[in-house]
Amino acid sequence: MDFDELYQEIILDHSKRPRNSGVLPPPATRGSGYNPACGDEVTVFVLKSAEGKIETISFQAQACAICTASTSLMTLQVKGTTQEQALEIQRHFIDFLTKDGSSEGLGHLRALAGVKKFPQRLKCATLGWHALEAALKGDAG
Amino acid sequence: MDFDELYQEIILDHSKRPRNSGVLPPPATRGSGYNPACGDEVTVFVLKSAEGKIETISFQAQACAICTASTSLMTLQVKGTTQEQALEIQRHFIDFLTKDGSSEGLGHLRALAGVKKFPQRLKCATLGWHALEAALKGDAG
Amino acid sequence: MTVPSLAERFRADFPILDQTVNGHPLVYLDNAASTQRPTSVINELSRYYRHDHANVHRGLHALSTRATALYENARQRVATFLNAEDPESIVFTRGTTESINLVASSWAGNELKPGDGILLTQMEHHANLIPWQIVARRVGARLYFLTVTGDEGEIDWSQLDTIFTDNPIRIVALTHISNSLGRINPVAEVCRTAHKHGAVTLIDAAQSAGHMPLDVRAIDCDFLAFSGHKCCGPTGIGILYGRKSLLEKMEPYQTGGEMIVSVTFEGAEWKPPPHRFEAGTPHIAGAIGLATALDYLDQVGRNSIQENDHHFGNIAATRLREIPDLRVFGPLDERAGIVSFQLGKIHAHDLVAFADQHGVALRGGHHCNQPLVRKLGLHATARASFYLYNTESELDRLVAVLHSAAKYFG
Amino acid sequence: MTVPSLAERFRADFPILDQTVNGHPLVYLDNAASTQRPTSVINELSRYYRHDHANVHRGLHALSTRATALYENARQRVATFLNAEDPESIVFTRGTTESINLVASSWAGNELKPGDGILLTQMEHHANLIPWQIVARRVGARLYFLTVTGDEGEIDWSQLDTIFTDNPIRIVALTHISNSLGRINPVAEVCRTAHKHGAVTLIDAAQSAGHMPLDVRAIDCDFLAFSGHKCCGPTGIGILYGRKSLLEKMEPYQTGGEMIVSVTFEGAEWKPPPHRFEAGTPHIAGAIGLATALDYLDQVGRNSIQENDHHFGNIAATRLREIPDLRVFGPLDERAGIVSFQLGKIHAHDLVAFADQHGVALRGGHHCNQPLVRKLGLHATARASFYLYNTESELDRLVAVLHSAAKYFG
Ligand SMILES: Cc1ncc(COP(=O)(O)O)c(C=O)c1O
Ligand SMILES: Cc1ncc(COP(=O)(O)O)c(C=O)c1O
Repeated sequence: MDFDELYQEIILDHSKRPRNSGVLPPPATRGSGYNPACGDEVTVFVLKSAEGKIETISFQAQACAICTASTSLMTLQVKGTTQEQALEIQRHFIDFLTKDGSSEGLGHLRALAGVKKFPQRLKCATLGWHALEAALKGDAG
Repeated sequence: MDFDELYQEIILDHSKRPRNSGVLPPPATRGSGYNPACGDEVTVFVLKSAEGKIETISFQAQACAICTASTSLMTLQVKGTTQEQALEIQRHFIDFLTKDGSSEGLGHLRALAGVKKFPQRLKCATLGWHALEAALKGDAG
Repeated sequence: MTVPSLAERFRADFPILDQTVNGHPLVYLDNAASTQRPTSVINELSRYYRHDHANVHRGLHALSTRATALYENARQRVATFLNAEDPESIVFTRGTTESINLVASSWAGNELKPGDGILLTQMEHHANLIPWQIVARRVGARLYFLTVTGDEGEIDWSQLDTIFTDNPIRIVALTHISNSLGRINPVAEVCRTAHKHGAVTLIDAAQSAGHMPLDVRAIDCDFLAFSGHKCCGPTGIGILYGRKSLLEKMEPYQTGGEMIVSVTFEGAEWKPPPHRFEAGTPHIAGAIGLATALDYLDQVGRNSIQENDHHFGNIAATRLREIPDLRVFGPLDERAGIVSFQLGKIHAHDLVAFADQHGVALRGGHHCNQPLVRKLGLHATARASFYLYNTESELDRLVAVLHSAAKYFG
Repeated sequence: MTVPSLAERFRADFPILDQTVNGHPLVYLDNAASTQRPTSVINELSRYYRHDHANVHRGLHALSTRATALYENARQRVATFLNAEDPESIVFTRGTTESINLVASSWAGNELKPGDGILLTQMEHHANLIPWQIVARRVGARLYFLTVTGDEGEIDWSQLDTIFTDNPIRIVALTHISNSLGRINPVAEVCRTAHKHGAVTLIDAAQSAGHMPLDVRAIDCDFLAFSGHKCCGPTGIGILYGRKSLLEKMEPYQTGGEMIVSVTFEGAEWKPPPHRFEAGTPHIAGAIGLATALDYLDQVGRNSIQENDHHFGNIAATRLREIPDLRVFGPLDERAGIVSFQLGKIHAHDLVAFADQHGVALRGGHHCNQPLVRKLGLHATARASFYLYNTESELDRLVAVLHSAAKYFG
């Protein structure tokens, strides 16, 4: 059933118990994503190490299961990478969902493959990733 | 054929050779009617006698056959009447066309009966009559 | 409780309902967003295009005369539907949104002075909020809001008179039925109070026009707006009713063909209402289809539809409240057939997607009531809305699907 | 001269043409006012309402997802039809009139300063004249007109560059094909000159969109407007194409649901184009029906339609000129399928009524070109306009009816 493909165990799990949930104070930078269709909102907080790697990352979401799980999985995937690497993963993940790109190297993020059959949920699956980009490029706050 | 009922001989005659065509200078009063749907325009000029009767009446029209003929016939019908009488004829004529009112006393104006079957021409048939009312109530000019 | 089911008699008139979605018979409970159309409306659109279409007003040939008569008869039909005195008080628009924009622009934009007040409620749809924000900013007017309190969405109407006494309110614009709370507002009383204080009134009847008898003379409002697509009619057509004495003083909204008496290269002179407000070729088929929809509603009986709505609204709210952890919004009784709710911690998106998977069409989101939903401490709610063709067994399926969802996401 | 007749192959697609009017087979020559619709469009409207209707955008259930996909695919279809780079440059409106009002209000209303110039031609439809008069008065801008001379309605394009040099023209808005003269304007050249002087361009494509290939990149215009009902589509739907960089800087036109990112009781933040300009529930069925109409036009072939138009326009003008005392307006050749004329002293009303009596549908009046018709020294003209389904024998019947009319009223 398509639906269970969308809401896989791991998605339900991450939506109920999001990893890296919470707020980071400055000097962490923050970035937000907003979906006007439903009022969903995600804020991502990033703290980089001296070498420019993502040392700590967290997020807060008022969002659906797909969005919450995608953001939660995202934090696990990009932690410890550089800004360039993180944005490369973002691009790779979005290509995977929208252009039938390869899932190689996406790890647990593959669980979001079901979104391909529910294009109206694409915004949900990528909202946190846009917030990540904003946080990486953003101001402390 | 309905159409020949609309364009009766007398209508065609009055449209080609309108009676009382022309302009009256002040102190004659004038009134105009305008049909935005087609750009038609009629101006009626009225000069009253000392006793308040319509002594002289004339009109100018840029208008279709129905409108021109109706106005031409109107000038013949109201000449020599008082303002009250003329407006009574106007009401009577409009009732005849719109409410199936009696044609008694309308004389040649009966020839416009065909308009009842062509409601889209009602404005044409009554334009000159509205100009008459404006002229009776109007200023010299 | 034993209302004779309208669905039994009328459901078959709606061909779209006879389909399966994701392997289940469709249960369409998104009627507050848009209703479906009976066969008579669909067929009338086809008939019109197959037999009578031409441009209206300027034409003297047979098709144009027919199209014009159908279009103007539709206007008369709407006037009768609203018990308006005069077809000239009926303006065809695209929908409720355009109707309200028209009034905000052509009435408020010219009439309001700096410091004047516009009174709204906190439960207005964005269509009856943002146009007022815009015009208020433009002319320096101020927005006032009637406060909506609690999950039941109550408004304390007893303060109304005082608000008018204490503030320079020039217009009050409010919804007849709230599209998120299912609450029915006392619009006739509001109009009475407003008029006592010399204020103008606008009723957003988007959710009431297809659902109950509407009488603009009994309500005594100055403006009233609704959308065809929410009352069995075509998309792209809506109504603005306006008191003639007000319409006559208003400037045009859009300009172009069909709304002018005379034009030179330098300027133009306007036609009287309603044509003054209908620039360009109108949605002729939409107006004609709307008239057919109104015929249909009167054939079903607007009193019956209202009873049916109350019945479904009340039992749905009652049965949903019995589901553990389910929070229902809106009044406890006397409600319209609209029920918004929040089930545990399940996000409305997930709930709606789950319901859809079982053939049940719900809406989830802020329902264009973002400030109100925020006030409830939420980002989104789910909403079920009923119409004359819904059945008790469809309500059973809604309840069942909510129980399953609680388990699935729980 | 021996163009293969499109009517032979496609006339049967238009059910409305198969009827008698006043005892004669209908000859529909009022296509410039509104064309007729092929069966495919009529059927698609029914199909949509019978299977896929729901409100768009906010919905996550199956019907809403389907309706949204159809609606947004229609936008893409229009983009392809116009060779626009991006569906986001396509805004759905009610028609040409609303599209031009939108630009006059949201672009000109914010961009123009006192003293700025708006350049039009003297052959513009009221829809492309009055909105500019209104905005010019509001912001203190000034209207300039390209002069139209003679019965042929010529414009001296060689003065164009000088007009731009000598005057602070900020926008030029002109019709692609004149709806009264049948003249085709060199819009690409006008845009090139305008852009050289930093001016913005708007093309009124109401009479060209259904009649010839249209390429907004080749024309290089900033805005282009057309109406669905004039190109085989439903009523109540139209298009505004806008260069994305311009649309992005423009304020909304109407406000309400579907066009905001976020709303509080105090204010709102807009979505990007095109949704910023589509407040409220759109004419969903209209957009979908329009896409079907564009499919149909491409199936017939827009080049073929253009050839067919030229053919009928040219031979009709030639044959009408042979009628004694008949004055034809518009160019001698290279004309669209639109022929306006004056027969002796017969008023257009009488002539159109007479033709209708013989089953021939013409239009009579000022065709929403009142200043131009006045300039010709007339109050009204009669107009015959051809489309892909008209036949040579219908042209014969037009000629015959004009001869009879000359006798009847002579
Ligand atoms: C050249 C031209 N521009 C604009 C319009 C207005 O189009 P609509 O009435 O569909 O808005 C028309 C049609 O009447 C036209 O011929
Ligand atoms: C109460 C209310 N007002 C206004 C609207 C806007 O109607 P439309 O989108 O048809 O313009 C709606 C529908 O969404 C509504 O429910």
